[in-house]
Amino acid sequence: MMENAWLIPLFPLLSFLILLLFGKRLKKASAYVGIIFTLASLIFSILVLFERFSEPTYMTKFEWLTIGDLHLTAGFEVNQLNALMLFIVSLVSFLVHTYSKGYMNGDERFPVFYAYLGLFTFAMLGLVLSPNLLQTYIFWELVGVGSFLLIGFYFNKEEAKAAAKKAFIMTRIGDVGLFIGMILLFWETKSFEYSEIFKAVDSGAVSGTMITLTAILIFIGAVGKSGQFPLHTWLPDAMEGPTPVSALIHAATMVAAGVYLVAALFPLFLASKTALLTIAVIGAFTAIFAASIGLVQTDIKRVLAYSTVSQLGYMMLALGSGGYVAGVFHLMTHAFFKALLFLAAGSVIHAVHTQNIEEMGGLWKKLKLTGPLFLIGTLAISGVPLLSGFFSKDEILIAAWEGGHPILFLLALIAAFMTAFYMFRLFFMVFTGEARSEMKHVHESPNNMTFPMILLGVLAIVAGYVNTPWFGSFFGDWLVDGNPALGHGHIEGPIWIMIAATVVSLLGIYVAYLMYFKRSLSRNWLSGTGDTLHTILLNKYYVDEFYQLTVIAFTKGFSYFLRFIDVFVVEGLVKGVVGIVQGLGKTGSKMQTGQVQTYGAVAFIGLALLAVIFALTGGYLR
Amino acid sequence: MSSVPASAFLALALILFCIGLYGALTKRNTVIVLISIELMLNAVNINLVTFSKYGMTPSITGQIFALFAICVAAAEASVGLAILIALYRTKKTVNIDEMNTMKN
Amino acid sequence: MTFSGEFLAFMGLALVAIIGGVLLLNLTKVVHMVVALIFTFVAIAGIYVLLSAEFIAAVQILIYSGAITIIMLFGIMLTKHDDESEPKTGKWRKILVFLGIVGFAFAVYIGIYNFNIEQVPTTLHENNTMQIGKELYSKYIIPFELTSVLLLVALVGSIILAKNEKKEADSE
Amino acid sequence: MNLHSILSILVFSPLLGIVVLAFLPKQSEKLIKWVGFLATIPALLIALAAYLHFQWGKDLADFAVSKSWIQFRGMGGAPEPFFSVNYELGLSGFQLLLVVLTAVVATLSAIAAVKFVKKEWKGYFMLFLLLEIGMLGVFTAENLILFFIFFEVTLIPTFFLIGKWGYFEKEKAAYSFLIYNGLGSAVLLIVIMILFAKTGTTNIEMLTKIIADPSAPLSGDLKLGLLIALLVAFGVKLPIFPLHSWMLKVHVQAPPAVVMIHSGILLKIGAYGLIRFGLGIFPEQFKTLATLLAVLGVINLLYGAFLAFIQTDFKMVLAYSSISHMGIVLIGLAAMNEAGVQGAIFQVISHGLISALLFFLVGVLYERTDTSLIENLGGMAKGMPIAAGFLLAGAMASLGLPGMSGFVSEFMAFLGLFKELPWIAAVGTIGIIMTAAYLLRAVLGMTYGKAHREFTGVLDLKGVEFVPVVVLFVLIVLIGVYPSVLSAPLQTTLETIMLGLGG
Repeated sequence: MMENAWLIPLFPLLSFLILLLFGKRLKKASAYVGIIFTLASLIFSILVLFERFSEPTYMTKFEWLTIGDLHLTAGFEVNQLNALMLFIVSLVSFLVHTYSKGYMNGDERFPVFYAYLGLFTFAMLGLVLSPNLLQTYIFWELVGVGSFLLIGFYFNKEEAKAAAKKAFIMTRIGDVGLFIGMILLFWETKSFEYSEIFKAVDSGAVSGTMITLTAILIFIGAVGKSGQFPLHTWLPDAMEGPTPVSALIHAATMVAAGVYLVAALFPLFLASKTALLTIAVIGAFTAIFAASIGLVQTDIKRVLAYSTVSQLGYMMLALGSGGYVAGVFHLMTHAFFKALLFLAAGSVIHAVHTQNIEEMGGLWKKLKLTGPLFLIGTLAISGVPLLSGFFSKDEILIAAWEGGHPILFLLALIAAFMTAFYMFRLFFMVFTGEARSEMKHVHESPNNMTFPMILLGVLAIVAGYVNTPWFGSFFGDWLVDGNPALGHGHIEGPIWIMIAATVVSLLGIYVAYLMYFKRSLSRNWLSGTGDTLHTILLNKYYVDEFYQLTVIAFTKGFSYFLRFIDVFVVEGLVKGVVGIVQGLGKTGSKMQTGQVQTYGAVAFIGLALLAVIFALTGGYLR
Repeated sequence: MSSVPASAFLALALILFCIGLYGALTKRNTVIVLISIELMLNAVNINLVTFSKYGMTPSITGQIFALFAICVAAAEASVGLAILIALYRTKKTVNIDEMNTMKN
Repeated sequence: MTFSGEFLAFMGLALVAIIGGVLLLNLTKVVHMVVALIFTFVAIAGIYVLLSAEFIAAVQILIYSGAITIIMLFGIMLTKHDDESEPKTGKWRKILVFLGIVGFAFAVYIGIYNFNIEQVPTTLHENNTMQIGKELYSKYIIPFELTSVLLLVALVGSIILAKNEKKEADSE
Repeated sequence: MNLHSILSILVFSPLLGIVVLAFLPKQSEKLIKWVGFLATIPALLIALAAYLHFQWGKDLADFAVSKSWIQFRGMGGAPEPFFSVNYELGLSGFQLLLVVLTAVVATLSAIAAVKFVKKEWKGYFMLFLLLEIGMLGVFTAENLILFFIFFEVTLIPTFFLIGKWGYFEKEKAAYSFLIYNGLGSAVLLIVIMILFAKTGTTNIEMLTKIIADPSAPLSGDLKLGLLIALLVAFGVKLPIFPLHSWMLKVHVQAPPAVVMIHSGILLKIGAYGLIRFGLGIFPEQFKTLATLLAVLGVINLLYGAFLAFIQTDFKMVLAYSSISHMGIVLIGLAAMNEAGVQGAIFQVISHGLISALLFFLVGVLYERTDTSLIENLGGMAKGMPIAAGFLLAGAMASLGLPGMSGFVSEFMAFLGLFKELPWIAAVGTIGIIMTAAYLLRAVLGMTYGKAHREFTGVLDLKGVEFVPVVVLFVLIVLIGVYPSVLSAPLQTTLETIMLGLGG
């Protein structure tokens, strides 16, 4: 089965092509095309995953491009991480395909939507199958395009257009980091292939500074894709896209690609303490930074988006602290519960046609299925014991502590508190209390929307049990099998960390309960401490404004400066030359007196000049 | 054999040619310009005859060419003068400054 | 260089020719200029003799000193010459042309200076006219005939050009 | 058929069309269009056959033809007693690719002309076919003099095509095209003549050998001077900053069918010349100029990108993007290693295809809406989704999206330069970001957003318009997905160049 893993990405590609060419004729049937092909991918992925449990890594390659003596290859590789990612991506993609059939019903560009989804799924699956950096980069960019197209799906909305553009350009900034890092690494190791790179790094053929440099550059790529600080601003804006897209791309798969990349290149990062520390610091900072913004947002999807950024920061923190398993584990559980949250949010939006949580409320009774499912997701992300998020978050905290970063550990703990708080704030505001605006025709979503949510809800509960301190760390052991460098499947940590994590999250829930359910604590408790803080948070620390005033203003200014040069200096030079030539011409025409004698004299003087030069130089250019 | 070297004749021809040229390019009187051109032709003839005697392969051909040149010069002088007179008839002057119909 | 008779003759003739040329440039009256030119032409005929080209020398005197000079004199007489009021050529032009000529002369002189060919004994002076005649009527017969055509054309052309157009217009 | 005469047939096949057109009455519009289009087909078929010939493992040298043409005795000082100019055509892998590109783009441009040219088809197609002869000749000539003649043959028809069939300021554009390029070709002629006088040959292969020989009668300084002159001559064509202003006018004023040819192929003559003559004949001197070239390349790349960022006319955006993309060619060349040079060549071809595609779409848009201002076109995806989709796809290809040809070339060029001059390359990567920024700004500005006007009626691509768009797009994707279609023929060319560079 593994040797046929290359088929997995091809199914969605096929779906993309079919829908692009015949979408107009297929109309509603487009959904079935997409669903069937992704189902095929999912089945194959499951088969591959199960086969990978028992068999070693499979890899194959062929020559893709010849450059003189350099032979660049393409191919695919099925190792533990890849197999796991294949499963996650194809599962979420399949569920989102199913869900969208209901959610996008009635949109006139229904087939196009499915085509784009196919393209994205193809790229994402291709990304996780890549055995070398170049191929990774190729799919990395394609994933970006898929995301770009889907964010801008409602193309006649100005916000969607701006968000799509922003997403593409901001991730591209990160991609350039990856691009440079990749090329530098290539010239150091003479290969793009992961295995060759690790070999070269192990043998010490690459200097320490170079490892650090390339590792950080590659991490910049991950920063862009995974929405880490300071390139995070595109991710919340990306919520302009249809909600299923947010679930697929901006929660479960693409944004996790950054984490995946760091994980895939983990041996490289392990070789550089500085790079690891950078990752850990950025991860931790992003986690708390995004969580704090999430505290005050009022758009349901934006809250989830900031929570995604924050959770991705968690994963980065785990990887940066050397907790390979913790990072990947959280990546998996997060994929499930965040996809669930987004789909549930989508279901809510579908029902009430607004995204502003200030206008919602009291939906628990109206959405009998969505409500509990949303609660499951909220509990999971808050790290309430016995749900998947609890185990993976615990692993991360332990990894941070054991990695020797007490400050980062503390930040992560605070972020956990905030997460619990804002998630339950969201939950209480949406589902409890009284409706804060007129809401007509509120109804539960159709089956094809609830089915994916239920499946994800189940996974959000149970996915954690594959790797727990109590029932064995089967998952972690398998993940690091054959790669001792990646660390242990499970890191033993002091028991108080688990207790602390639990207490913190429960505390967060309790505060949210007081403020938004019982209303015994003033809702303006935060703003009470100072309007300034609230304003700053509401404006996302003014990062966008900062970019607007610095980078974009600079670019524009520089462009206008260059245009000034183009119009006045370059054109001016040309005009000057033209003027000189015209002047010469005028002088020349004045000299045309019409007198043969003058002409003869001038011609003769010219001849004499030539003759003298000839006589003096011998007439041959030396 | 001869005490006068070929280069002496050539130098003489050069000097005459230069005089003719100077006259042709600076004189205002059209007749003098024509005369100067004759002088230049004469200088060329000296060269032809000189090479006929002192050239790499001396032969009578040089002299024959000189004859032809004289012939052409005679024709040129007659036609040139005819043009001059025709012009004079219309412009009433032989001043070369006035002969600038090439300008327009 | 020995002061042989030939050399003296050359020097004398050359001097006359050059002086004639210089006078041509510097005299003010047109007729005087033509007279100076005759000296030059005759001197050149002498040079031809020195170069063992007796026939050419004869032709030179006949055509140049005789025919062409006469034509020129006719030309001068047929046109009006106001020597005094003639505008002088611009000073700069003269200087420039002079410099150009000096440069040109210098360049050519270098060529002449480097010109060095072994002298080969010739038989040009023996029956010079006969040699010319033989060549002219055998090897160069076609150019010779063409020359006659040229002269004819020149003749006809001159007549047509010089003919009074007014009369022609009147007669028609 | 004799293989040796095939190249001549290839180059001069459009002549048949010119002759036929000459006898057609001016009014028979349909017939003229058909003849004009069909006359480009033989060259296309032969070019494709030659490509298949290569792919079947046969030698491209089979096509070489050499006929004695002009001969005269040498002047003093030259080493050879005879100067001879032969009629020599040939194909290497590089040339083969360019010939195929030319044939393809020319045929597609003929289709575009059938659609977009509104007057005097007879004159248009005759000039157009003459231009094609020139382009094919430029890429097959094995002799500098012959090259120069064909080079000039491309100038004159282009001048008239711009000056007669262009937009409002067409005359000005045509003149600045002619003057700039005329000056460039004058410089080129000087270089050719000096080389000819010094070595007695203009055969490119022989020249390369003679100049590589240290006992050649050319001092190092002279060679450097000649190379700089070549850089100027082809820099005008490419164009290299600051010799670019003519090209903006041409791109804006010329009719779209001509710009397809111009941006797709004529600009590539500059790159071709730099690679073939600059890098091929003066490898040693090229090395000394490598850093300068890299800096120029980065300047081109960034200058074009930043200026494209603030343009309001989409044609201007594309014009500046051409400048920017030609910077990548320079960057690749400056790397002077296999990856860089191959990247440069890839960029030449890929940009040829992409800009042809984009300008065709501009032509379509202009025909429907009478504007190419970004602002006026906002939201056109509503009315013409297919055109908008291809426009977006073209922009993606242009900004170097993997899976399309632009990426492969960009990647290789930077791969090469990072090995040699990593700092300059690092500055250059800003260009990658800027490319994305300006292209998205322009294309999204046109396609996305609220529609500023009614796009009513049948506006979208239809009928024969699909042919150029689809063919070009398929080629772009093909190269992007499987670059070996290009890289295989290039390997021998690369080896030769690398041999010249001494490694």
